[in-house]
Amino acid sequence: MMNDKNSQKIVDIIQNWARKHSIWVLAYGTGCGAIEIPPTMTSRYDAERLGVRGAATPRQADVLLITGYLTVKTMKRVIRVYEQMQDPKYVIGFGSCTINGGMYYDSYNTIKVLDKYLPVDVYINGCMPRPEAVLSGFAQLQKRIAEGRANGAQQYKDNLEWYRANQKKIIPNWIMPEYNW
Amino acid sequence: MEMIHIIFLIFLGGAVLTYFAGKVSKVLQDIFFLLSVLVPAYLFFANVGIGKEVTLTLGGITLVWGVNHFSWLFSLIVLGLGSMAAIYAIGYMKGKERKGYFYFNFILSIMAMMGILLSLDLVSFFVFWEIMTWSSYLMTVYNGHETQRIGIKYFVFSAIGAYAMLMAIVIVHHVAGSFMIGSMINFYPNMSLSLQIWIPILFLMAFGVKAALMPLHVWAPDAYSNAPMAYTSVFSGALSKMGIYGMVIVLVTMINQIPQGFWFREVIAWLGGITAVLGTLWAIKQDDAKKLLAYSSVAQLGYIIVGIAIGTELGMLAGLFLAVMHALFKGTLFMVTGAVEKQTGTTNFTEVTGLIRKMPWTFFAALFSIIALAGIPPLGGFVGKWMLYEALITSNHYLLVIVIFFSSTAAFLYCYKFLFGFFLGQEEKEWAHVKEAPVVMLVPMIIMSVLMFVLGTFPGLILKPINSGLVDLGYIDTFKHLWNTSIIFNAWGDHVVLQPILYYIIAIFVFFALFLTWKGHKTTRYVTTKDISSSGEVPAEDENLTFSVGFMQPFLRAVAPAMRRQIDKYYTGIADGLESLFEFMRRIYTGNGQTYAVYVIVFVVVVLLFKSVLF
Amino acid sequence: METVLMDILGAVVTFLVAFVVGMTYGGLSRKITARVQNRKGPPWYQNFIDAFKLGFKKSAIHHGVMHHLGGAFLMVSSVMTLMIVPVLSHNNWFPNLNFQGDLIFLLYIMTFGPLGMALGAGQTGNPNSAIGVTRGLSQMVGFEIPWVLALVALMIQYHTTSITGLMAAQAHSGTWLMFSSPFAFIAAVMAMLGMFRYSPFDIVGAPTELASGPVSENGGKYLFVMMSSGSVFTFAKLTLYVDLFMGGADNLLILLVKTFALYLIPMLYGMTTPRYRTEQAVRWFWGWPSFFGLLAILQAVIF
Amino acid sequence: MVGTPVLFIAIPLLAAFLIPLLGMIWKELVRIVPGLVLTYLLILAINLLNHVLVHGPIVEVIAGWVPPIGINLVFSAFSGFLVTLMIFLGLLVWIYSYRFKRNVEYEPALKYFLMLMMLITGSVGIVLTGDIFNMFVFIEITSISAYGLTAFYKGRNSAEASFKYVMMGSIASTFLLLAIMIIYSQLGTLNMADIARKIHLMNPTLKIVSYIFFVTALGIEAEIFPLNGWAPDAYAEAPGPVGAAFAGIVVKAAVYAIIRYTYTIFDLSSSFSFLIIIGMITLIIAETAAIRQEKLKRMLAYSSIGQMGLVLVAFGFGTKEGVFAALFLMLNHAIIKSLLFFSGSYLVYNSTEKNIKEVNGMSKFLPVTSLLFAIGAFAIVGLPPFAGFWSKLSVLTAAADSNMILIMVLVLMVSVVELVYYLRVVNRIYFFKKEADTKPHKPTFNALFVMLVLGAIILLIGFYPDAVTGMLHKASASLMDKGQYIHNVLSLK
Repeated sequence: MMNDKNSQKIVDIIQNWARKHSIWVLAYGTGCGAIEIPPTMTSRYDAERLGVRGAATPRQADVLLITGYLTVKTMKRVIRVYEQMQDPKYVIGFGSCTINGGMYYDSYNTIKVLDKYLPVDVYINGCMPRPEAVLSGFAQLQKRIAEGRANGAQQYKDNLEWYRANQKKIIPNWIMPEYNW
Repeated sequence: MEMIHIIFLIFLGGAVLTYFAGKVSKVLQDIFFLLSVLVPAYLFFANVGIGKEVTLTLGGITLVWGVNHFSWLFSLIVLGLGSMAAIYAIGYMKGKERKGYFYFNFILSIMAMMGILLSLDLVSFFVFWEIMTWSSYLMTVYNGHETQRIGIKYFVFSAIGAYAMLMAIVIVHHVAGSFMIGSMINFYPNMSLSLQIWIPILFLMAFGVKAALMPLHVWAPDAYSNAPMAYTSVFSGALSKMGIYGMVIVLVTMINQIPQGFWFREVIAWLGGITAVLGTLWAIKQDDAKKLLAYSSVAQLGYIIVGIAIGTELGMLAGLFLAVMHALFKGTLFMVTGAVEKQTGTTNFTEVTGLIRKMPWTFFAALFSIIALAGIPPLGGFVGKWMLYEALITSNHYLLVIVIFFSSTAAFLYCYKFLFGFFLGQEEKEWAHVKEAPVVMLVPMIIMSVLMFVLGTFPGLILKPINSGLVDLGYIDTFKHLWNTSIIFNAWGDHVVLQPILYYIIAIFVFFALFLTWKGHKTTRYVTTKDISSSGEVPAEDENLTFSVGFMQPFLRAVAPAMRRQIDKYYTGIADGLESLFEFMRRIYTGNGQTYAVYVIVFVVVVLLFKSVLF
Repeated sequence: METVLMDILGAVVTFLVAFVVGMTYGGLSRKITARVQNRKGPPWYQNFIDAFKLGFKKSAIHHGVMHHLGGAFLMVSSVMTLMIVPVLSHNNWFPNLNFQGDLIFLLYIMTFGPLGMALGAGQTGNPNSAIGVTRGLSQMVGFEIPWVLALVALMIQYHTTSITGLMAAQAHSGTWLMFSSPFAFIAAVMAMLGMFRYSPFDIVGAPTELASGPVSENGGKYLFVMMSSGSVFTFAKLTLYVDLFMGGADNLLILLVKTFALYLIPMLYGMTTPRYRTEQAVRWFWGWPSFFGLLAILQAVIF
Repeated sequence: MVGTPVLFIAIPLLAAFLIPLLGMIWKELVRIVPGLVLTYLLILAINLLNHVLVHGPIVEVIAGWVPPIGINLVFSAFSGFLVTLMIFLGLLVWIYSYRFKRNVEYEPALKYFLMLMMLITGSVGIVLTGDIFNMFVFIEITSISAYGLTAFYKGRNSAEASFKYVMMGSIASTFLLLAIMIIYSQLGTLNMADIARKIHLMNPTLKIVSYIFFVTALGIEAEIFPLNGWAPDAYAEAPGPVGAAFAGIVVKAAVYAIIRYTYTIFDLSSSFSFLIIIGMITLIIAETAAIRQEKLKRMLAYSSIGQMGLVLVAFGFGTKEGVFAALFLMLNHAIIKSLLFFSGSYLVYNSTEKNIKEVNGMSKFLPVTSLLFAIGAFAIVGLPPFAGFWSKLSVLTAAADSNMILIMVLVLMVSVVELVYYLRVVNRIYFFKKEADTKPHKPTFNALFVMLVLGAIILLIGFYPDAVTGMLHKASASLMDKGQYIHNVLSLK
């Protein structure tokens, strides 16, 4: 018989393998980047061969895909959607806007650094990133999952107060339910 | 003094006493009410032997009352459901006005139904029939002003039916020389052909009205939905069965004796089928629980009528079993509606939502009855539906079985609508204060739910009495060696064995319920219905996202052509036409003395002119 | 005790077979769809991965007890169907409940699950779920008509309402019912299109319009149970069709060939047709499929 | 032997003339004396009826002139039953109006009771007499007092109603006299039994003509369509108890006369079907006209007319069952319609229009009166277990036994119409909100007592019809036995 630790390890490997090959994406079409999602999914690039597939609601999704710049107005919804997703869950920041604001770096109305508000696991660089870049981003996420390093959700839980403080700075009327995972 | 007389005296005295006890004390009134329903029920089942007959002579007419297996079965429905509804009514009527009125009519209705079942002669049958009609009519108009049209509609239809029956009764008395039901049946083969056809038609008019057979059903939805719910459970569950009871007697004992009987039964079966379809479609459209259940009652009665009209052993068993089941589940459902009405003050699906966590026991009862209504195993409704289909298929009613199947599949839509409308959906702040119904209302509902469950696996418990009743009516003993309490057979020998099915269902359900609940696997947790994934938006406290207006609209669009015409409209047209005719009649009396004098002269002249014709 | 253990063994083995076959068929369908669309597509075992991933999700939420048990209701329906339907002919498989129920029972037990599931979906309070449920139930009323017409035609032709009886009739006459009662077969297959909810009858769970409808609030192991139930149900239904119309199967391989051949029909039909609105779908079922059903009854009555 | 039939005429007539004189002594005597008289007569009538039921009819000769020359009174089971019923109703009307008129001055009260006594005298006389000219006199007495009672309120409307009644009544007298003349010219006798014995000697055409004239004249009093134009107005404008007296006493007497002519005197075989035809027409027209009425008493009047039509239909069957049914109907109608008039007049007591609308929501204010009205309505429609059911059942049984299916169908259809308009009123009483600002008037003690007695009788007959059926059977047998009647009258020495 294996001891608990070893068996846990094996279970982890199997689980991570399954998670890695089945990525259900909730594409939050916030910005212009959403236009890159259809080519990624359809015949030419066919993300489904990697196990990537669209999910209809946050309850079913594994990955929150923030496609492009995020305005203050949509921020609240994005946070809500993220919090409604089931563990384990990952966030992919898509395009330069999510990294540093990109071409909206001096806009009064957009989020510059997504990582301050949501725990981003993988960034996809570019403005716009082409479908090849998106696929590579997914591949990167898969790699991190397999290695067990895609633990953004844990990070969010651990540093919830910090995230909350940042979020509340942006959103003036905070009426969201408490995050109680 | 015979026991049957004592029972009726208790009913009658109890009704009057209960009415006046209200002037003394409310509690005393409740106690009297319960006693005057439960004591006769006990006395009947404990002391009245099957086959017993007692007589009473009134106005030169011998009234004979007695019990046979067949009427015993219906007595079971009436007194069983009546007792349950009586207990329920104590809770339901608490704090309502006109309690004495309600109790009085309730007891009289029960008495009248028992009277109908026990009558062996046509006069007392008719007397009790009319008492039943007016006591239920008084219940229909219990809610006052707005219901008066509805009440009159009900009473007019009942009266037309009852008078048709009265006509048949006196004709039978004329030709057979006796008011006894038995002698009517014995004499039937000797009647002339036109009487052989007309007598059953006249009787069926009366029974068809009570059993809400299309096209005589238009009173039913309104009347059912406007009576107090505690009574409607009896109204729909038991009172409508009186029509079935009469129909069985007419169809089996009379019509089967003549060659034209086949067409009779076909026509009635088809009418029953159409009733079922129309009732179902209109039920789907309703937004009010009472109306929905009322139309659903019409549809369910349609199934029962189909079962008894096709007239094979299996069909009769199916029809009568469904009658028992319908009493159980529709009684419970009306009780559920009453409980919701009492706790929230409304029965409209667009207003009430999400009561499941507030009224869990009521939901439990509603769930069981809905499953039974939909005919889904392992509850009792399935057994009835199964036998009905098998009876239809094995007796070569290929198209009728499709009609019935369509209606009972479409019934899922309103079944779901009922459960969803009241209990599921978002939990609203407006209904946060709602409490579970009082225990006295819950107990009857739960008892009946459990009964439905038991009958689903052991239908033989009730099929045996039904079988004895059918044997009394002259059927061969269907309860052959193969049948036992939990196996049902069709005419081709195919069967369903209910007991292992129940075990499998329970095993599978429990296994997966455990799997879903088992914390060791992965955790699940409860979140409120406000926490739903609606595009990341957080619904406000008083915001109701429940989908309840225009429910089932796609389906209704698909069947819209069938629902374009309402039979009710035709009747209203006839009634309006008659009213104008009456207005014309009224104008004959002009109020002018000269005209009247002219009338006299005209009368004399006309009579003199035509005296050779007249004299 | 021995028989009870045998029963449990039979049920478990049948369930596992059905689960594996159903999941594989699901994966194959995705693969074939991808190939038709000139994609590479996921591997054939993709559905297993998806299911296990859902099972491995660390958490899941529910909105109350009916929602919590919705999956269990669904499972009762699909597993009971599986238990009633004879997997292989000539007693080559565990008997399960093959001789305890008949076709009418089957028709009703098949609706048990969707209704229980609908209750669960209703309790979520998500309007999309309720809308999806109404669409699903409406479509069910639609396809039940040709389906029942076909079944009634079979029943009256062979004077039996049990599946084993119909299988015996085919074995006796030597021809498959799909040849001896072709109209019934056509009607039943057309009804099957609705049963499998592939396009054009997939408005029930329209992903973008309704956020997947009835299942929109289900994630994690709830979705896992529902997915497994769907796979089992797929297998059970296909087996039923094979038993009824294609003379059953003597061993698993023949069964797989026959069921897969049948399974291709709704799959391929779906690829070529756009989605119907609910009332269009309902009317479609009451059009030609029901006409063929009536022809089947006519044939059964005349011959 | 406690008394003789002549007392039924002599005593009330005497009382009627004495009332003004007694009123000079003590005003209250005007109210008390009629009651004493009627009580005595009722006791007498019941005693006589008991005697007659056992021993056969009593025939009394007035002033020693033996029939066929003299006038005779016949107190048979049939006429005795009607006399008892009328006097009983008269007594109830008296009890009811004793305090009903308390706000009425001395003089109107005097006239009221005087005319009431005259009315009873006349009606009882019609029933008892064995002489057609004597009957004419009694009809005149009845009519004149009825005109007076109709005009009791002295308003414009009541005067108009009374005038119509007078007009129609005079036409009736004319025809009656014509008919009597024809008979006398042909047969030379006025005694009913004698006429009956000799009727076959008459010229057939004249026989028919005289019969038609009789029916026309009596039909006016008996409210047969189309001769009943006066009735709705008279009922509506006369005081409530007078309406009850009309329905229960006057009309019954007129119907009696028609029946006597048809059954005993004339031997026309087709007169029965004639009765059925006019009865059916009356029934249908009256009941259908009733449904659209706006005034309560008018509605009751039409209902009354319709019931009379039904009575004629039942008599028209010409069988023993038919007569039994008709008598049962007359009994029930007298009781129930009186109850309806009594209670109905309190339901619309203080309103000027007496519209049906005014009864809305009265059950809150007048619970007992409303309940009794409802019982009356249910009973007259013929719902079991009230009295009306048994009579309706017997009518239908009689119709079936005469093979008159069409009549049954029509009667039952009309019953549905009747049901509808009574239900509408009952619904208004119980389930509508009171709109009118008129104050409900509490019934006086004696009025309530009368209504309760009538309600109790309705329930008694409903639950135990045997209480009256034995008597009715004997009464109908006595009417059917024409030869016995002739023999009884003419064998007197």
